[in-house]
Amino acid sequence: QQAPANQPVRIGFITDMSSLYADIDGPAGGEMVKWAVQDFGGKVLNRPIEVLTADHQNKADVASSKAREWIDNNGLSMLVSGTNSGTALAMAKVASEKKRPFFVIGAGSARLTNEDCTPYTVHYAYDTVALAKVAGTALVKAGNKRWFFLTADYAFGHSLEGDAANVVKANGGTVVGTVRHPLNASDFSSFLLQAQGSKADILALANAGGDFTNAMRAAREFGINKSMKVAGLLVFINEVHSLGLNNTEGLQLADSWYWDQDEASRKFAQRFFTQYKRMPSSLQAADYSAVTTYLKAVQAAGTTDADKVMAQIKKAPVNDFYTKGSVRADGRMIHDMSLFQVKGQKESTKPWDYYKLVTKVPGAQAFTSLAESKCALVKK
Amino acid sequence: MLGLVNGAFYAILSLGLAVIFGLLDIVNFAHGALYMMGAFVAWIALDSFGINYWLALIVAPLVVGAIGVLIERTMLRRLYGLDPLYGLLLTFGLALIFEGLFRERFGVSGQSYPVPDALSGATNLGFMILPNYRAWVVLASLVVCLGTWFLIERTRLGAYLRAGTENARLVQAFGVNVPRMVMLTYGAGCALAAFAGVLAAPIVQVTPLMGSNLIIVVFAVVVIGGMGSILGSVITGLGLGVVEGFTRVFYPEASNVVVFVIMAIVLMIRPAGLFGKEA
Amino acid sequence: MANDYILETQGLTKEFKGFVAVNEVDLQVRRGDIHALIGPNGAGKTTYFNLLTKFLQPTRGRILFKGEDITHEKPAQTARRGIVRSFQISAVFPHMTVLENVRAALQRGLGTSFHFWRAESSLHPLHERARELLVQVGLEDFADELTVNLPYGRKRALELATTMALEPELMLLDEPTQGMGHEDVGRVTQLIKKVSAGRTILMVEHNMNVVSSIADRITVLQRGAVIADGPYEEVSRNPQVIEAYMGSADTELQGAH
Amino acid sequence: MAANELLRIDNLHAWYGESHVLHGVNLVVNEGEVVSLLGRNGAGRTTTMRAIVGLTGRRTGSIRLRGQEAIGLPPHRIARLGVGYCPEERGIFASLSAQENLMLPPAVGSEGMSVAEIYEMFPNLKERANSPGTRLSGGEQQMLAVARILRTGARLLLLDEISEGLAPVIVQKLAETIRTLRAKGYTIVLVEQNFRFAAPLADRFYVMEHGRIVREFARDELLANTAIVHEYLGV
Amino acid sequence: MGKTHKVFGLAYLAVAVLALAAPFIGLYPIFLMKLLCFALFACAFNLLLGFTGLLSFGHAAFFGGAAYVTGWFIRSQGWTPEAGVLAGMVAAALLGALVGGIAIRRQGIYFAMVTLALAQMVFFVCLQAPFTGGEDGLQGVPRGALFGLLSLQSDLTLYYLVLAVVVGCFLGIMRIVNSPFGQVLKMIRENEPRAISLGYEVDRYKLLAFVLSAALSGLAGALKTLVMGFATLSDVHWSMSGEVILMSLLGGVGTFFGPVLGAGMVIALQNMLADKVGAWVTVIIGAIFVLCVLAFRKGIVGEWLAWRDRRVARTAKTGAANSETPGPGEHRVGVS
Ligand SMILES: Nc1ncnc2c1ncn2[C@@H]1O[C@H](COP(=O)(O)OP(=O)(O)OP(=O)(O)O)[C@@H](O)[C@H]1O
Ligand SMILES: Nc1ncnc2c1ncn2[C@@H]1O[C@H](COP(=O)(O)OP(=O)(O)OP(=O)(O)O)[C@@H](O)[C@H]1O
Ligand SMILES: [Mg+2]
Ligand SMILES: [Mg+2]
Repeated sequence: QQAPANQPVRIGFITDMSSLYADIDGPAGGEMVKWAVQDFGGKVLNRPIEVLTADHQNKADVASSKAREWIDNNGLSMLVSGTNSGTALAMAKVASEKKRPFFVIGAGSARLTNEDCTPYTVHYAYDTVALAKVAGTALVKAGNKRWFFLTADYAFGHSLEGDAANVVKANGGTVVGTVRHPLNASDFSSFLLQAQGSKADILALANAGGDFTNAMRAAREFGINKSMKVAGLLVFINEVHSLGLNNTEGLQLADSWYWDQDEASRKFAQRFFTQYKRMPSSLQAADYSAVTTYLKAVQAAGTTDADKVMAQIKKAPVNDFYTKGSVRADGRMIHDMSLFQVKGQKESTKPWDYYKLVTKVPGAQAFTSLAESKCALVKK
Repeated sequence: MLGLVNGAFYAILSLGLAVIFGLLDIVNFAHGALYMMGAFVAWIALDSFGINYWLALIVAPLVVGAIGVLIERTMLRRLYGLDPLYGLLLTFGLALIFEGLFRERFGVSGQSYPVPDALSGATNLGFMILPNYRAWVVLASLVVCLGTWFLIERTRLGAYLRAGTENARLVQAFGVNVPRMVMLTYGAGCALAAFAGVLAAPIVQVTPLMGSNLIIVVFAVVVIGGMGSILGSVITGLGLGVVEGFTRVFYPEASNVVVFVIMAIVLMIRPAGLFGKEA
Repeated sequence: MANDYILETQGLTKEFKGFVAVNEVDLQVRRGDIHALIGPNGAGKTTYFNLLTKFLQPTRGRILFKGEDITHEKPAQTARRGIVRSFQISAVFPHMTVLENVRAALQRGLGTSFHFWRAESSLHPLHERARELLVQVGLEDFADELTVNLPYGRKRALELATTMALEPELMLLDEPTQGMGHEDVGRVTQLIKKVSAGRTILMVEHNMNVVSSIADRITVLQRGAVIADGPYEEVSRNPQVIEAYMGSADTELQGAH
Repeated sequence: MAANELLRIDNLHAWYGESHVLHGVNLVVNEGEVVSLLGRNGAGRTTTMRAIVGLTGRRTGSIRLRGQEAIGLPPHRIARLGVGYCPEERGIFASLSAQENLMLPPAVGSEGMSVAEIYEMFPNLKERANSPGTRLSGGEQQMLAVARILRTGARLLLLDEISEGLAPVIVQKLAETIRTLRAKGYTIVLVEQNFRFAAPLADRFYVMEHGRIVREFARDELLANTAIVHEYLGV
Repeated sequence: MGKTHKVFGLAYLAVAVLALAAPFIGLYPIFLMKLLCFALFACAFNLLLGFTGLLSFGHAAFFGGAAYVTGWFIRSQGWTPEAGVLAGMVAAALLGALVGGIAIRRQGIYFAMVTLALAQMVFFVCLQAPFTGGEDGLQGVPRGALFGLLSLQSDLTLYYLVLAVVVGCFLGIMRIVNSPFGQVLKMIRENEPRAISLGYEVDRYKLLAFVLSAALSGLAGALKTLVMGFATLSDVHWSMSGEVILMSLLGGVGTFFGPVLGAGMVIALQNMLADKVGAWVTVIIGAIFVLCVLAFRKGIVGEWLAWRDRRVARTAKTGAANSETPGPGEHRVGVS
């Protein structure tokens, strides 16, 4: 893969642009990749940078064939994966086979840096284990000992629930009940009545997307958010926005980034807002950050050669508006995570003023430790 | 009891499907999308024009009904006399289009529609808390279902419609303006879907996907009830809602498939569905 | 004794929600006969046929075919036993050629109908027989025509050819000449006569010319019950039959068809 | 003559899909007349009737009902000009009871027969009134199909093979009915395979062959035309 | 008809040469394999819709079900690829017997909806069953070596293997349609009561057709797992059933080559739309559906055949060409 000096450096971004996850990442995520390139000067090592984007429509086969095609036919240098773990895992396979740095942003499956880790994968923003751990640790420490889980009944929900429950127990809390609901259950009332009877401190929602929003609404309708705190284990700001503060007030959630967390973030967010009339999600911020990180590494390594760039990425710490952290040997990027609480209508003073920080959890505690990792790369 | 609310939605939606199928021989795959549009119209009406819930309950079915009329006039009309499967495929395509357009315009996380003031709050029934709004949903849907049933089974219009299903040309040759009747019927079926959508808006998040998540279950309901049987779809809708509600309490893992299991069993015992006429 | 009768029903009854369409019918069809079943509209003739071919389940009674009780068999089973009917309303495979229509009936005899790995040409040996049958009903010139394009009368003839292809021992014909022009009626009547050689035919027919010219025996049904049974001359003079079916003026009846 | 011309067809062509079935039919039916269309199977008689009520595919030419051009009208408008059509295949609706079938066609004229009269004429129908339409016997369905349009008050009746499948007694009754209708001033176009049924009823005959009218004669010319009838009908 | 026969022979020859040479003219082996798998899937589906007259709205269950079974056997049980693929196919056939057994009792639209609902059940099972990996999918299925001997690691080797299997199946389907069994299917499609009265137990024929179609769909899914290395939920999702309908419809229901063409177009379109239009994909796919149903009911191949028939009819002046014959297939060419 000795690219001629004038060949552009091509960066590919594949995500769900049209379906379930199009809001939290989607086309705007692709735009962030382009911004990152622009802000970097549009060039690296004196070669122009090109961005390719594609919509995998949540189909793993589309994602992996697109990735393959780009790498083989377009000489792609690096690939960014947006949402959906199934597609990310499929692309990881391709990227490692073809030796291309592969940044995963939107997909949450911890398998990417455990069973299915590769030397070229960087899992950048978050994973579901971290979300569960952050929410679990922080909330139990704050005195919420009794937990009730409302879990989406499939692998994803189970692992969210399992990870959180482990943390809750490890920190001295108890799980007083669990109820599993099917995917796309539009009616949550019977589940919530069970939760209500449990007298728990925390109602933890181990689900995502439409299931989360509908559960949240029903929780409010049945007045559950008055008798217990509700914690969302995988929630993005777009969902809070669409539910509105009256439905979500008091909701506890973990995330890697919030637009209003500091000056640099606000600046980025403002720019996003002018274009999209909404605030960026943590994933969109991470898309920007990841590409910048990659470009810096290429610059520093003086080559696009994957192995050298990967070595550089794992060596140099990340420090930008998105986060401060570093990429570990298994590909996991370790950085601080935050627990937020959704503000009440009255507290919210400006558009999209939704979260207040409850606590920050240092990266070392938030993510699975290297010792626990199931990644073959770090197993001795 | 809780299942009744979902049952109420199943009932109205399957009723609309049954009306359209029973009378026009079209499996209206776009039904879920129309339901979704009903909810969105209500939301847009509130958000952009300040039209309140009660008015939306009338406006949205009208708007969506009009869209239905348009669909019938421009597209479905060309398919009469062909295999009804084409109607299914056409409406399937339409469903994709509608869903795509709304996704493009409103994103997937959707919007929330507030519960109308008059119906907010809840009544404590002693053994459980029943939000007032849910009680209203059940009531409203029952009234609508019974009204529709009466119209079709007990009036002359109904007879035209049923005859029109079998041999539209002949009924027309008797002097009935069948094309217009069919068009209005389709519109009415769509309006029913929209009505359900408005009813649902304050309960669930209004998202472009809300229809496609529901529609397959509703299909199963219609099959169990006996396709085209108006009464069958209403009773089965409510009944299944309750059964599903119970499964959620006692064996939640199965609540997703319980409807399909019931369907399989019913079909083995009564191939025409519970209320269907033997072919 | 029993072998004289190819078909026998004992107390055969069919009720529809309290309405008795076929009422305690004891009927015996002698082997080799052309046996006509007549009766006013709604007498239960088609229903009786439906019972024989298992399209309907009898409420009571027994059906014996060649002395064996077949009351509870499935439709396809009775067909394979050699009881085959033609429909009152024409039944053909519209988008197959005339020849293929006939072949469809012959094919079952080969026993290869589940053989999805065999070539279609394995059916070609049947063509010869199929053409013979078409010649018999006068359709030989239409062998390669698509069946939809045939006029009604010819479709009926085709249906007859298809039915004959099954080599039925007992053929049930429900109004075989309905909707045919006079020429066709004559031809089909002769045809029925011709194919009756070696088999038994039970037919429903309103055309008295046809009945009187070929039927060996006639049974008259009224309101589901047998009111007369015997040769044409005898039955046609039965006052009850005249009143219920043939109408007042016998001469005009002859003229009506 | 032109004054009481109820139906005039000029140069009527009709198609089913691609196949051209009628090749320029010309005929006239006067008010109060019974006209019979004769022809072999497939001659195009049914198609002529279907073309009149607008049930064929494409059609061209001219169909005038009481002087009004109907060729461009949709079927329901034609029916409302007072045309009642009894189709060859009967068109009984399975999902409607016999009674509902009977009551189905809307009135298009004011002098339709009453239900009581109809039940008197066809007692079977009364007995089976609540059965689903297609559960009636073949003959009962035929009666129902005829009865159905007698109720509507249509003054022009197009009857296609109505004696088909009926017991001789009923056929006689039908013949009487047609005479009565004629006496009441109805205009009837009769398509019959059963020439002996039509012969004594019709005032005039048209003979069709290959989608064209090839012959026309009045009842009193019948004897003189036996040869022709034989030739065209094989009677 | 001899001339058209020859034209078809030539066309098939051209396609065959193209297929053999494809990897060398810059086409992507993986993409081609995927295309072949879907072509097989569409043909299998069409066996049911086009040649039996049954619209199944649940074929994803067989495709995806087999994909998972194959993946699981190969990855977790260490089976060889051919054994894994066979297992997937058998599983699909059994599932087909089950679903078919229930659905066959109803006809037309009902049949479609029953299959849809039952397939939805399969989807939920796949979603919740532990071995499928839920929304992550069953990933990292190795290709292994055929019979433990011939390594399939090379895309090219696998390509020719898949090509051989798919072509074999294609010929198999042609044979099925033109077999005595196929004739019975045709009768059933044309006039079911009549077929019964001729002594055919139609339900058993339909069931066999259903099982054959399910098995071949399963084979397609199994091959896909082998090619791509994973099976995911989208393989069993009902939108996959919709896609295969679209393929058949677009190419031409009831023709042999139509579904192949349709599959090619849909897959190519998906791939193309992926980087061009973003959120508009569903809208475009939906619009194609609508367009097909309204304007190209016979599909591309079907319309072409109809056009050719019309032209032949016109030149022969037989006049009676019946344009409403649904999808006059090439299969009629060989008949007489
Ligand atoms: N499935 C059914 N349900 C209810 N009634 C039925 C059913 N089938 C037939 N009947 C009734 O049973 C009676 C006998 O019908 P059948 O069709 O046997 O008469 P038929 O003798 O064949 O008369 P035709 O000569 O008019 O054909 C009729 O009155 C009919 O209405
Ligand atoms: N729906 C149709 N599609 C195509 N061709 C048709 C259709 N109906 C009738 N035909 C053809 O049109 C011609 C005239 O048919 P028509 O039914 O008008 O004849 P008819 O004189 O009424 O004869 P019959 O005694 O058979 O009823 C026939 O050749 C027939 O095959
Ligand atoms: Mg009868
Ligand atoms: Mg006719």
